[in-house]
Amino acid sequence: TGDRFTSETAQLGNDISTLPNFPAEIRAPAGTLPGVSSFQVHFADYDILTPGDAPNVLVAMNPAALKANLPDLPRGAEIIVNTDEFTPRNLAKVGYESNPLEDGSLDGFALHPVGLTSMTIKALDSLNVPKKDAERAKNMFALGLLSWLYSRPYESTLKFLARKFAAKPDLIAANTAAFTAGWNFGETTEDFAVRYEVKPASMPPGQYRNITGNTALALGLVATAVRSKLALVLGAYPITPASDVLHELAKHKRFGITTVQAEDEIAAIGVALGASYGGSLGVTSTSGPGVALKGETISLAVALELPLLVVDIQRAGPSTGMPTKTEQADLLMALYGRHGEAPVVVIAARSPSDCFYAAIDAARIATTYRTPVILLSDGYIANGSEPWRLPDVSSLPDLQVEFATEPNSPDGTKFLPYLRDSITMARPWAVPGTPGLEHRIGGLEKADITGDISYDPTNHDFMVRTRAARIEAIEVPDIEVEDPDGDARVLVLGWGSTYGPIGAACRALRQGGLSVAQAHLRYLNPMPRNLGAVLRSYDKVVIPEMNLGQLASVIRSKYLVDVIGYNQVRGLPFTSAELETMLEGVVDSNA
Amino acid sequence: TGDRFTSETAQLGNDISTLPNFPAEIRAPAGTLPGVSSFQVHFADYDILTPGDAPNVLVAMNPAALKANLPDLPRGAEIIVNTDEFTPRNLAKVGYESNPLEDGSLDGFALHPVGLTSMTIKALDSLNVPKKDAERAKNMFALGLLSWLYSRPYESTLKFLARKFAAKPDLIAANTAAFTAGWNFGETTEDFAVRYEVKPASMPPGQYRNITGNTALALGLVATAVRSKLALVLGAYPITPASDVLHELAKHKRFGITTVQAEDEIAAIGVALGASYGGSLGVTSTSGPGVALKGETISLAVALELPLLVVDIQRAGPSTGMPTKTEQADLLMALYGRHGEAPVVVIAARSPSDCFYAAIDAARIATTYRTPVILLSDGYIANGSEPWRLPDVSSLPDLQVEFATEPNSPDGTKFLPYLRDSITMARPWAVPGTPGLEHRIGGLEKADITGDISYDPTNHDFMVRTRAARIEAIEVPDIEVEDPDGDARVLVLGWGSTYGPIGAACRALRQGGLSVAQAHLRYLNPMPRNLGAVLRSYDKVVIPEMNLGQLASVIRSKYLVDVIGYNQVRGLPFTSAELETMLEGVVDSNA
Amino acid sequence: MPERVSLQLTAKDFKSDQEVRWCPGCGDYAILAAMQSFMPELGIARENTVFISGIGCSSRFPYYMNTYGMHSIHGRAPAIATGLAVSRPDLSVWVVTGDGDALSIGGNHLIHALRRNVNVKILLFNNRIYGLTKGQYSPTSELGKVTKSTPVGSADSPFNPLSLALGAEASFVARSIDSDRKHLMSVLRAAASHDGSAFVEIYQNCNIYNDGAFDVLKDAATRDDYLIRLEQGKPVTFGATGQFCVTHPPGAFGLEVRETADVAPNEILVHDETITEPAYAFAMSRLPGLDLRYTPIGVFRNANRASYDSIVRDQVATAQSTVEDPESELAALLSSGDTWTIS
Amino acid sequence: MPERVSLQLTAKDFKSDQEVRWCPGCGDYAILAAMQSFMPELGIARENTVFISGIGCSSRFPYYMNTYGMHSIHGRAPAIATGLAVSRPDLSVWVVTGDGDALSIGGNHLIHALRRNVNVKILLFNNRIYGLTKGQYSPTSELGKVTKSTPVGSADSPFNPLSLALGAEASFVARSIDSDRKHLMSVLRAAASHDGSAFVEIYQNCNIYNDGAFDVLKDAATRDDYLIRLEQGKPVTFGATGQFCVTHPPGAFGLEVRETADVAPNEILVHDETITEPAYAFAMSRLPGLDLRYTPIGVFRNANRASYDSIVRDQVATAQSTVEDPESELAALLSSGDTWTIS
Ligand SMILES: Cc1ncc(C[n+]2csc(CCOP(=O)(O)OP(=O)(O)O)c2C)c(N)n1
Ligand SMILES: Cc1ncc(C[n+]2csc(CCOP(=O)(O)OP(=O)(O)O)c2C)c(N)n1
Ligand code: SF4
Ligand code: SF4
Ligand SMILES: [Mg+2]
Ligand SMILES: [Mg+2]
Repeated sequence: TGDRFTSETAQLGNDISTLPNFPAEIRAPAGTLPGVSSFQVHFADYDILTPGDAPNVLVAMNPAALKANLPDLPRGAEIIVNTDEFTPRNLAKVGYESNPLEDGSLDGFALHPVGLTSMTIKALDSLNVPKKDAERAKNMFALGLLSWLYSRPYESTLKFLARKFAAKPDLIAANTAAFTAGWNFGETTEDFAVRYEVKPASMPPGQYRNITGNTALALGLVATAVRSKLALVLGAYPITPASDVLHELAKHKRFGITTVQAEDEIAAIGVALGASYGGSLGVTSTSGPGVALKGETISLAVALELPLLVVDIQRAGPSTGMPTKTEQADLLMALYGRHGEAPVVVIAARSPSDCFYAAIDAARIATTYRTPVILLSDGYIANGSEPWRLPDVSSLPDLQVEFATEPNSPDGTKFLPYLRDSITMARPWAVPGTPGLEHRIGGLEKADITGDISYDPTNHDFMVRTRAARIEAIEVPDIEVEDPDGDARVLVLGWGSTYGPIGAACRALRQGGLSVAQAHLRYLNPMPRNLGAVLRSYDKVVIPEMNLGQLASVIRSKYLVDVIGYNQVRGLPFTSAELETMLEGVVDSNA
Repeated sequence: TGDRFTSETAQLGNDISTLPNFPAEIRAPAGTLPGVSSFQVHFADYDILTPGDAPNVLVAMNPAALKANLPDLPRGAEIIVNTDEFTPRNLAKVGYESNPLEDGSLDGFALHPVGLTSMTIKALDSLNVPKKDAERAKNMFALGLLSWLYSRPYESTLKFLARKFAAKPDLIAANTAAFTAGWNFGETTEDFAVRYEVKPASMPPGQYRNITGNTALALGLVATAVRSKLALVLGAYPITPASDVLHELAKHKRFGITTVQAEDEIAAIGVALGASYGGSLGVTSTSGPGVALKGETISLAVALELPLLVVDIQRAGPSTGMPTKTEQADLLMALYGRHGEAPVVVIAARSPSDCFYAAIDAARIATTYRTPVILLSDGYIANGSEPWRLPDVSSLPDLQVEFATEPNSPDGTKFLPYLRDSITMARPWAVPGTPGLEHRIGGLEKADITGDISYDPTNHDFMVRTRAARIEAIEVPDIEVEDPDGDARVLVLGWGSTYGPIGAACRALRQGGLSVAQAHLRYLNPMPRNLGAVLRSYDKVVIPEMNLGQLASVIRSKYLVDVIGYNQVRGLPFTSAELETMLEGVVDSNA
Repeated sequence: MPERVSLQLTAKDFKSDQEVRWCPGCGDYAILAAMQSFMPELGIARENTVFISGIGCSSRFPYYMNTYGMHSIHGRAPAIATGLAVSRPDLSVWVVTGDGDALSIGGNHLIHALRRNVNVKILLFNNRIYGLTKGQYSPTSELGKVTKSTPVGSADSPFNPLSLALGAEASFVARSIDSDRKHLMSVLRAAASHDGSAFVEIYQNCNIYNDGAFDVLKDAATRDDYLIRLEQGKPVTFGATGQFCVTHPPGAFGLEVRETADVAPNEILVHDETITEPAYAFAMSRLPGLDLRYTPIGVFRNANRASYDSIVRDQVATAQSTVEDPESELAALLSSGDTWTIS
Repeated sequence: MPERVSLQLTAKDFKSDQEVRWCPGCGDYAILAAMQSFMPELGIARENTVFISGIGCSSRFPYYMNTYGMHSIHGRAPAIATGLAVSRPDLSVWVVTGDGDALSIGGNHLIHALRRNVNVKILLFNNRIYGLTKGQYSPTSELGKVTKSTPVGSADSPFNPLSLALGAEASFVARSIDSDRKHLMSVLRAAASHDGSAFVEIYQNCNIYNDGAFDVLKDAATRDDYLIRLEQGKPVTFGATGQFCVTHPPGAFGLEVRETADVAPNEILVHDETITEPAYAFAMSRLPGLDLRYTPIGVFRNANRASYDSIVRDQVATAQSTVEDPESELAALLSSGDTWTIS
């Protein structure tokens, strides 16, 4: 602890800016106390809606380092702490009364407690370097971890080490081993995903906190439970990058929230559906591979017409793909990934804090219209964070629902489970425990109104069309177009997490004197009534997506508009810079 | 046995044509031997490409009845035999040497062995009718069964009975109980699906047999095993209407075919994939609910780039829906029902006998291009049958494949599992057991060429586009348009089992002097190169589908053509009559 | 557990308006009748009773009970029932399933429900065949079974459902037979009063696709020598005149059937369903041979351990008790951690 | 079974070119090393050896073996391995899985593979936690486990993997520990020579999310009193000086640990893995307490019964032997049944 940087290993650790193509922002932290070993990765200072992959992380090798650097560390940054050094003694030495890793004082940051020293020593086990030198190699371990996290080159760094220590083979071995161990630790455990720090364009007066998308989404569900007075049951099976929704909700039992870690994704949605059947709000959270498994049960929920919320935090696929990287390629699965005609509502969140409102909205639709709703988020906004202006709780929508309490047949004698509300077209939510409403429902086709099993051809055709019509009829707000100059001929249409970078690109273009209009879709099914008219009112429509053009294909089919897709499937969000260049081209070519 | 029709129950059984809205075709069979109790449902004699729901079934209450009516029973008809009467003694009495229910002599028909007498007696248990009367009620049981099978009215029949026997309440009770028991037997056991007898428009010289779609599909797989010299492994979990594919293949082990009845659909496709990995042709057969469960594994197969054949015999959904009824609503799931960008080949069979060739074609594509292929059939052609002109085995395509045998790196020292064939863009099929090619594959994103795990953004983008491009690049024949008059301005585009009724409708229109063009899609992904041009060359394009317009939505998206959808989701195939009327309207309005 | 009151209900009150649609002669009728006659004595209101099933002939059961019910999808009933049970302690939740539904596609949900000890009563109608799909072999069909999908005989040896349940930590395990209403009702009674998961295997005849599968346990000629009725605290003897008994030879782990005459009374095994050590019930589950000879029926195991849902609910209740006004608690939660103000 | 030949291979030959990427200190390293040193003696060619895994840290295993391998999807390895084993008798097929992969999402495939007795060797790396996903509790975590997903403790009591396997009719069941290479190799040896499914639970330390879970079985201070080494045909004694032994009290179904000194030698349990009656191995699987005291390691059960894949292959082979020329046989099949000619 507090060892001075004598050995070249440590030197290097403290001087990594000398590394080939390593981000210039990485340098010894400002105000490093003498003898404090740590390094910090700084934030580039451009339009912060551009996430790029500008890293922002503090590696604190010990309590002193943490204490020294915390003050000038932006909120939401990553902190990797070397837990081996966070002993009561060391904490006391720098005047910490309680352990900052546990007392919640670091809530605003993304904390990764890692046993840097011990793991480095273990990594160097086989080569018999003296323990002290091994310990010093921990900076290289941290460096390897960061290199993986920010997709930095691997080979070249090792080559660089080789050159640098040509004279001292044992040091090469030690540093290489430490560096690769750090790199592999990042890849193997799914604990490390790049977190982007995003700041909204304008920040009106109010109380703010920094929040990640997954936390916001979980809090949105908590708010839903409170405002709807419904018990909320989350059935979930852990999966990156969705696990944190489960972790967060598990902390909030005091709001009548039950979390069940199920044996698999199919059980998880089954638990949620069973809870909804019982009058709770059933929710299940997962990522793409999990949704692929839930299709059959979603199809059942479509037939049962019960509320159900399915959260999909998208990650890079197909198959296992790149679990810690982001992507938007689950849209078509959300829309069509079930057998038979099984329409559901699909909505998407656009930013970390928007996850809060998207969750509430999704839950509202599910309970009001008694339908499964798929809420799409992705790794970028799920792990990314932004300042969030805290809402006034009482201003949140009233989500109270009405359960059926008595027979609904015209003559008031019978209960008809599939007799619909004339406005919402929803069937009654009649929960077990209600006397007089005993009834049976199931996945076989049901007769309209009575819900009895029916193989009647005309009834089936009617029910299939009704299930489609009732989703299509759900009220969603018109889409709003942002075109300050009012004379734009090119529209950029986006959905989900591309909102930030698209917005930044548009602002940049406008500053450059070009007009461009931006519209962003929250409701992917049903779509806003005015969307077709909006699309047709522009010369060109550009749709940037982190997939091969999934929304574009839906828009083309629905509106026969020849949209221009701009697609990148790199596991990374767009940078506003690249979007700006692309859009500039489109606008110019249209002039 | 052979009881004369004295009791009114039996009378009725022999005189059911007197029943209100019961199909006129049902009457006492021609050439009924005296004392033979049976009735036959005849075929209306119009363009037999129109399936309508014209029933064709013989109910043979005993061996005598079977013997008497078999001669004039069209091939492929249903035969419901009362197994209780097929005792050795009764068989001998009418001169059967072997039991026709077992000796395969009824192969050309759809045989349903049912214990009509015993079940009727059991059904009447509670009401204490004399055993003899109870026995006689078996005709009503059969009638109830048929009524369910052909969606005949239920209530009105019972009312009719009530009126008819107003004088004899006990007979009402007995007949009603027997009738409903028969009806319920049909609904409860998934053994009864309407089978349509379909005859091709032209029947060129050759040797024919009658065949159902599921049998043809299974035989196509047998032919594939023979012509490819590959072992074929079917992993399947029973489900209506796909189970018969498993049943049929289980009979043909002699061709090196292994069938594994797995614990569920996920295991079933896992078994198939494991077999393909080992160098066999892995196949899994199921229906919609099963495909919904297989999505995650299909996504893995996309990443592994191994051959895999997924057969989906579609049935009416969503959820359990109407298992014995037909539908075409799994198309979008087949195309998009997986997480991430996970493109697969999708092809559809158009008629019972076409299932044979579609299966061979699907297998050929899977093995040649090392990709999952989803083959779509549906309950209508799966259970329906038609005369099939037997192919000359040697004329079937040569399906032999080449396994990798040695290192493929330029310098010939290493094996590169993701180094592609320049023409097919397929990676080598290197099966365990091959020395020198040991390698590891998995669902994580892989580096191009080496197949090593890679989180590199550029590589991921490249691999995603490559997986899409290699499917898009698969050679499929141009779509052919049938327009004998050559001046049609309206095109009818179909896919799958609608081929028969659409064809009949078009022929009828032409006979009526109207011109209409017909094109039918086998390849739904990738689509024929010339399709766009073909579609644009007509004033109007009509797409009839047994769903809410799934192909139509894909066509609109791909080609921006404003097609006209004609949709029915009744669990029944189209009748040519209704299509004729509809098309006539379109053609006229276009004139 | 849902409250029990004395309601003047009869079996008829538990019959739904749907007519029963199994094949004439199906064993499911008898089970349905037994359940309908048992329900009134259970004293739980109809509206507080829920039957959840998967897919299969047996899974049609809920339609015929005049209670709440869900005919869900194949194999998933235990998962759905878990979600209901964990959120609704006031309900009596029953799962009706088949040998394919529970042990084939639904195997994972079954073993996890038993491991967690969720408060649901699981009734497995075991006809050793897939009835609904026309008679393929099931995970309880005997090895070598010839069916449509196995023309030369099946290659998988079956599960012993009770052994599997015990291996999965089941706290209540029992077996009964469709044809013995009195016994079936006694087992249902025991299951209903068990706090936690109750697993009940019911041998059920499918007279269409696997007729007579259990005849040796029913025919007067054989049943006495094949069937062993377990009764709590009673020596395990059987046979028309009790001429056979079950013993546990010293040193052995399995059980043995002997002639009562040759055995000292104190050597005869005395049945105790409450033994916490599952090895006893496990040994009992292994007694029958492939020919069903020596098939014990009754309650094998009935052990107490906290149910999953009660633990989960206690955790939630404890947490909730600390909250006075959810709205302000929510406001506090939202503004927790590190916040700042922009004015 | 794949043929065994003597190949002059060493552990190095089984190391792949991929560098091993587990956390430094992870127990998986030791298991990998043990496997790599065991492989040469097995005498099966590298190209005839296949490792199939699911998803999890443990499931990265195949990448590091210079054999054929597939890193598949979560929980499905046993199903995929079944397809491979049934079609390729010439291969030695191993499944590597974790406690979540095998017992949570993969539970159904596991129990069915064991029931069928498919010829695959299943190695379950049990670290009693979800490692890859950052440390949620697993189906083998102790009741009340506090993790990210259970801040006030888990509510489900765990599976006993060996009991579950035995309840699922497993023919071979064993347990070993990552840290004891010699023992681990001996168990791998036994598993490899078993014809049919072999289920091996390997206690594995996750030093990041569940560090020290098995320390009592490793620390010099405790291990002698906690660990019981089962050896075929040997009396079951343990402790530094063999001062403890296992007995099977008459009348009891479970086992008991006593001071060797107080027990007559002939009363000490003699281990026999070959007992066909699974109740013995089951009782043995129940011996350890929640604190891992009295944890037997070694082969619990090793019984012979025909493997699923051998039966299936025999059926196919027998059928195939009747066919001379497949093409003409195919022609015959196509034209079978009722045909007619149109000329
Ligand atoms: C996902 C899915 N797979 C398969 C089926 C077809 N299926 C319905 S019930 C059943 C098995 C029925 O057997 P069992 O559970 O024993 O019930 P039984 O009919 O014998 O009472 C099968 C395979 C289905 N409905 N859904
Ligand atoms: C379908 C699916 N669901 C969930 C996940 C996330 N996931 C990957 S591994 C794992 C569990 C890992 O635990 P275990 O099997 O014990 O392996 P370990 O990492 O502990 O070795 C989970 C939940 C996934 N990859 N796929
Ligand atoms: S098929 Fe068998 S199980 Fe199903 S209803 Fe008929 S008799 Fe009962
Ligand atoms: S997380 Fe645990 S199990 Fe996974 S590699 Fe690290 S130490 Fe091993
Ligand atoms: Mg069954
Ligand atoms: Mg684990």
